[in-house]
Amino acid sequence: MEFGFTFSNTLAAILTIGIISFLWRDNPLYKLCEALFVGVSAGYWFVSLYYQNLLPQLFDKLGLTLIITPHADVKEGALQVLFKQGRFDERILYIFAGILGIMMLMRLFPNLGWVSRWPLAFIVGTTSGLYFTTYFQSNAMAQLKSTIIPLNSINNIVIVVGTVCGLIYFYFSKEHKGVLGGAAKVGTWFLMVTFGASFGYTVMSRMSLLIGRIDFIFSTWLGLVK
Amino acid sequence: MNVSAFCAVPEDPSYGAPAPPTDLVVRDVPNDAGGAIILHWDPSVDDVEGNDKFIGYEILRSTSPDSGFKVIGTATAGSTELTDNQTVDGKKYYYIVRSLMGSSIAEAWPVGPVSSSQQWFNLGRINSFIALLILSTAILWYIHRARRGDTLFIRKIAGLEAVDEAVGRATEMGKAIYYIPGTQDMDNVQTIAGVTILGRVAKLTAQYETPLDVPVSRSLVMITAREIVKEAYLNAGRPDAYNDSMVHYLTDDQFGYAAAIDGMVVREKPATIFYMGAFYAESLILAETGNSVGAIQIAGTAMPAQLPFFIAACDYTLIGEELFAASAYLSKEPKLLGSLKGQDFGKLCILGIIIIGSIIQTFGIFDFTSIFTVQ
Amino acid sequence: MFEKLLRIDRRIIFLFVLIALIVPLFLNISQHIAISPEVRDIYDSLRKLQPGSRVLLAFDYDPPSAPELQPMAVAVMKYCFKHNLKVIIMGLWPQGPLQANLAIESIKRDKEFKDNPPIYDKDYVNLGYMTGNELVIQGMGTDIQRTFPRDYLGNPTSSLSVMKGITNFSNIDFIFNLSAGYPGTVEWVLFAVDRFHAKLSAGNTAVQAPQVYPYVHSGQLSGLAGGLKGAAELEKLLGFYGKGTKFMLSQSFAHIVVIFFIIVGNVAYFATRGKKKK
Amino acid sequence: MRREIPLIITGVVGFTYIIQFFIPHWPFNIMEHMLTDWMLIIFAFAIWLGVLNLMKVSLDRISKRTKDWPYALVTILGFLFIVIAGFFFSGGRRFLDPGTPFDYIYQFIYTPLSATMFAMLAFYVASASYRAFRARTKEATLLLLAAFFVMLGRVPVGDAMTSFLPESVRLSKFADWIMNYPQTAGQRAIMIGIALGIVSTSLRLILGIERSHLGSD
Repeated sequence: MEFGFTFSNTLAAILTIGIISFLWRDNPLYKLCEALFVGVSAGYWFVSLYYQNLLPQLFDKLGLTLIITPHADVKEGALQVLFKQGRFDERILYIFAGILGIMMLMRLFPNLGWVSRWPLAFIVGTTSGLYFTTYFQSNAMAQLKSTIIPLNSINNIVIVVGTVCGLIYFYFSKEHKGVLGGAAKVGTWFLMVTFGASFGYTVMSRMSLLIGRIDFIFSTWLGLVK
Repeated sequence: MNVSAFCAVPEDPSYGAPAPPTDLVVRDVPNDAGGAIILHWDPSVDDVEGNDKFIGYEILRSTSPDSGFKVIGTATAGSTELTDNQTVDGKKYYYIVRSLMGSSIAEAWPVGPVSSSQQWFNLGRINSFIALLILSTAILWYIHRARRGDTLFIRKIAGLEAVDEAVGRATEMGKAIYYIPGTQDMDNVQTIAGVTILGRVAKLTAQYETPLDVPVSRSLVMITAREIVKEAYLNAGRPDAYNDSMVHYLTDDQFGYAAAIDGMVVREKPATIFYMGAFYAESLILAETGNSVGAIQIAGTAMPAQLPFFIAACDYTLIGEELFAASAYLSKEPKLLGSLKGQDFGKLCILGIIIIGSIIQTFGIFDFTSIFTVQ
Repeated sequence: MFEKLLRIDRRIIFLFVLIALIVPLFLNISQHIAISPEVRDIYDSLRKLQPGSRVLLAFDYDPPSAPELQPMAVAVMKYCFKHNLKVIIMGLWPQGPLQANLAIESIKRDKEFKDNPPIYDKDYVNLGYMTGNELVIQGMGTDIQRTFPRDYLGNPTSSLSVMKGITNFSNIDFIFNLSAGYPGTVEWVLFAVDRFHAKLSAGNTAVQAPQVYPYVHSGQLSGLAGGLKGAAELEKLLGFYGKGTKFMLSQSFAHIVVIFFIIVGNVAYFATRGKKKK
Repeated sequence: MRREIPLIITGVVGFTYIIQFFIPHWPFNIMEHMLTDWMLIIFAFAIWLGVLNLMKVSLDRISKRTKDWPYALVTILGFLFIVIAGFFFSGGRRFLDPGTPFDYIYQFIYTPLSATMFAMLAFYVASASYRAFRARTKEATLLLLAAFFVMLGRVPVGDAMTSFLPESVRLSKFADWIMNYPQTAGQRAIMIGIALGIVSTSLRLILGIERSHLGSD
C-alpha cells in the first residue's frame, strides 16, 4: 500500500466505505462491493489453489511440469525417475490423487456423478481417521490431565468443580433432575461465565480492527491525521 | 542403545583452549520411524554466561571409531542436545562433540557405536490407545444394544426441540429457510455433522413445502449437501420439489462468503436461519445480520471461540458436543442413539478419573497425572 | 421512554461506536499510561544493545492485525535507527515483510528522520518471506544465509553489508517478534530460544498475548507487549509518541461506549419490568 | 456397488490414519503425509465445481434479467479479472510477489474488502452485547456480569474505578481471575465434550454406520 490520495488508495477507500455503508442500509454501492468481493475472492482462491496445491503437490511430484515445460526450474518428478533412471519413486503414487481429483470432476456429467463419491469417501475417511486420534489426544487426554490437580486452593477447586459440572451438563442419558440436575445447573452457570468472559475479552481486539480501517481512510488516504 | 563416555582432555590455560563437553550420551530416538539419533551432553565448563569467546559446539560423525569424522552439525553456546536426522537405520555410528572457543578447539573421545531403528509401536501413546479402545468398545456395545431393540433415553436438547417450530414458522410466513453449514471444508468433522443435520431439516422442508436455500463456501460441501438434500426430498416423497439450485456455491473466502450472505439475508428476509458447522470470525457478522431481519436463528458449533457470539445473537445454540449429538437426536435412529450412550459412558469415566485423581493428588499419594501424559 | 430505549435502532449504537473511534484520532489528550513490567523488559533489553548491534525483526502478521502491531514495529524500528542498531527484517507470514516496508515508509516521512532517513543495506535489510513456518526458524539456527539465500529484492544475502559475519542466532544480539498467531511467538520461543538460546522479546495482539504470558514468567521470553496498550507503553518508554497511543485512546472510548450501552439496556429493562408489574 | 465401494474407501483410509498414529514404522510413517497431500489435491480439483456453479448461477441471473442482474456481471468480471491476472500476467508460481498485477488486486481490492468485512465486527459486538447482556434470568445475569467485568478490567478505566482497593483485588486482576479459573473450567468441559462427540462421530463414519453424506443411489 502507498500513502496519499492516489488512484489505488481511492479505490481501496471506496471499497472500504462501500462495505461499511451496509450498516446504514442495503444500497447499490454495497451490492457492487459484495458482487466484486464474491468474484474476486473466488478467483483468488482458484488461482492460489492451483499454484500452491495442484502444481507443487501433483504436477511437480509426478513430473508433469517438466513434460509440459521441459526447461522449467523444478526437480525431476516421479515419471522422470521411473523412465530415465528405471527406479521406483513413491511419489508415483500421487497419480491416484490425480485420478481421485478427476473423478471429482465427473460431477459435471449427470450420468457419471456417482463416481465423485469415491474421492468424497476418501476425504471423509481421512478426516475421521485424523480427528479420531488427534482430538482425543489433544482435547480429551491433555485437558483431563491438567484438570487432575490437588484440591488445596479455592482456584483449583473452582477448576475441578467447574469442569465436572460442565461435563455433567453434557450428560445426555438422564433427565437433569435431582442431584444430577443441580450439578448440571451449576454447569450451565460455569458455561455462561465462560461465554460472557470470552465475549468481553474479544471486544477490544475487534475494536482495533475497525481502528485500522478508519486510520486507513483518515491518515493513509486523506492524510488528515498525522 | 545407550552409550556414554567420560573424557577429560586437560585444559591448557596458556593457549586459551576450552574445556570439552562431558558425558556425551547417544541413543536412538524412541518411538519414531527411524533415521534419527539423539545426542545429549553436559556443557563445557567454559560455556558460561558472559564468556563471549565461547562460540559453541561442533558435532562430528563417523562409521568408524578411529577415523573419518565429519562435521554434521553445530550447536550454539548453552545447548546440550542435538538430533541427527540423517542416519541410515541399522548402520553403526560414532560421534564426537567438540567445543569451540576463539580459534581453539577441544574435543571429547568418540562415543558409540549407536544405530537408529524404527519402532513398531509408539509406546508413548499406549495410554491413548487403551482409552480409545475402551471408548470405542463402549460405543459399539451400546449401538449393538440399541439395534437389538433396547430403548435408550436421551434428555431434551432445547435447540433441537425448536427445529420443528422454526421450520413451521417459516412455512406459515411463506418465507425461506437458510441453512449455513459452516465455512470449513469436508476435512472438518463439524462440517460433516452440519450437513448430516441438514438432511433432517431438509426432510421437514420437503414435508412442509418450505423453500430451502443452502449457500455454501466449499465445493465439496456443495456436492455433499446436494446428495443429502436430494435424498431427504426423495424419502419425504417429494423428489419433484428438489432442485440443484437449492444448494449453491458462493466463494471459498470466509469474509467474501459473509458479505454475500449478509446481502442475501437483508434482501430476502428469511424466516429461519440455521448455522451448523465450523465457524470462525464470520459467526457474529452472519448472526447479527440475521437477527436484524427478525429471523429465528438456531446455531450449533464446536468452535469454542465462536460459541459466545452465537449465544449472544441466536435464539438457540447447540454447544460443542450437542452439535454431534444432534443428528442422533433428530433421527432417533437406534444406531445413532447408541453412540450417544457410548459418549456418555466416556464422560462418566472421565468424571470418575477427575474426581478420584484430584483426591489422590490432594493427599499426594502418587503422581496420578503421569498416566495421562500425551506425546 | 424506556420502552423505546429497549428497542433502540441498532444504527444509533453503530454511530456512537464510529464517533468514539474517530474523534480520538484528532485529539491530543494525554493519558496516564502505566508501564507494565513485561514491556519494561523489552525496553531494558533494547537499552543494553551497543551501537552496531544486530536486531532481527520478525514480522509475523497481516493487515488486519496491523493496528495493534504496526505501532510497535514503528517504535522499535525508530529506536534502532536512532541508536544505530542494524535491523534485519524477515517474515513467516507472506504479508509480514510488506508491513515492514510500510513501517519504514512512514518513518522516512517522519520529521525526526527527514534529514537522516534509514538507508537500505546500511541501516536495515529485508530478507522477505519464507515458507516453512517453524522449520524456517530451525534452519536459521544453523545458517541464516542458507535459509534466506536472497533478500526480498533478489540480492544474494551474502552480498549485503548488514549481513556480514552473520551465520546464525549467535551473531544476532536481539530478536523482536511481532506476532498475530501461528507461526509466531510460541514457535520463536520453542525453536530460537529453547534450542538456540537467542534473546527474544515479542509484541502480540491482545487476543494472542495470554497464551504467551507463561513464557515471560518462565524467562524464555524477555519482555512482551500485548495489544494496543502494550504498543502505547512501548511508545512511551522508547520516547516516540505515535499511533499506538492514539489508537489506544480510540479503543478505550469505544470500549466505554459498549459498556455504557450495556448499562442503558439493563436500566431500561428493569424500568419497564417494574412498570409491567404495576 | 455405488454405495459399498465408497464405504470401503472411507473405512480403509480411516483405519490407516488411526494405525499410523500408533505405529511409526514404515510404511505407515509416510502415509499421513501422503494422504493429507492427496486431500489437498482433491480440494484443488473440486474448486472447479464450485466456481463453475458460481458462473452458471450468475449467467442465469444475467440471461433471465432477474432483479439486480448487473451485479452478477460484476461478479463474473471480477472473477475473470483476477484469474487472468494471476495465470497470465503475474509470473507463474511467483504470483504473490510484490508488484505483480495479482498482488495489486490483492492489496487494493481484496484486502480492503476483507479487512473491512472483518472490522464490521466492531459494530456487531456492540449491538449484540446491548441486546444480549440483560439480566433477564440467573444465567443471563452471569453472562452479563462476566462480560461486564472482563470488559472493564481490560481498559485503564476499570482499574481507575477500583484504585481505592489494594492492587491485587482491582478490576483487572479480577478479570484475569475470571479468565484463568471459571472460564478455563468451562472451556475444558466444552473441549472434553467435543472430543467425545468427535470420537464417536468419526467412529460411526469409519464403520459406515453414519452414511447419509453419501446420499441415495
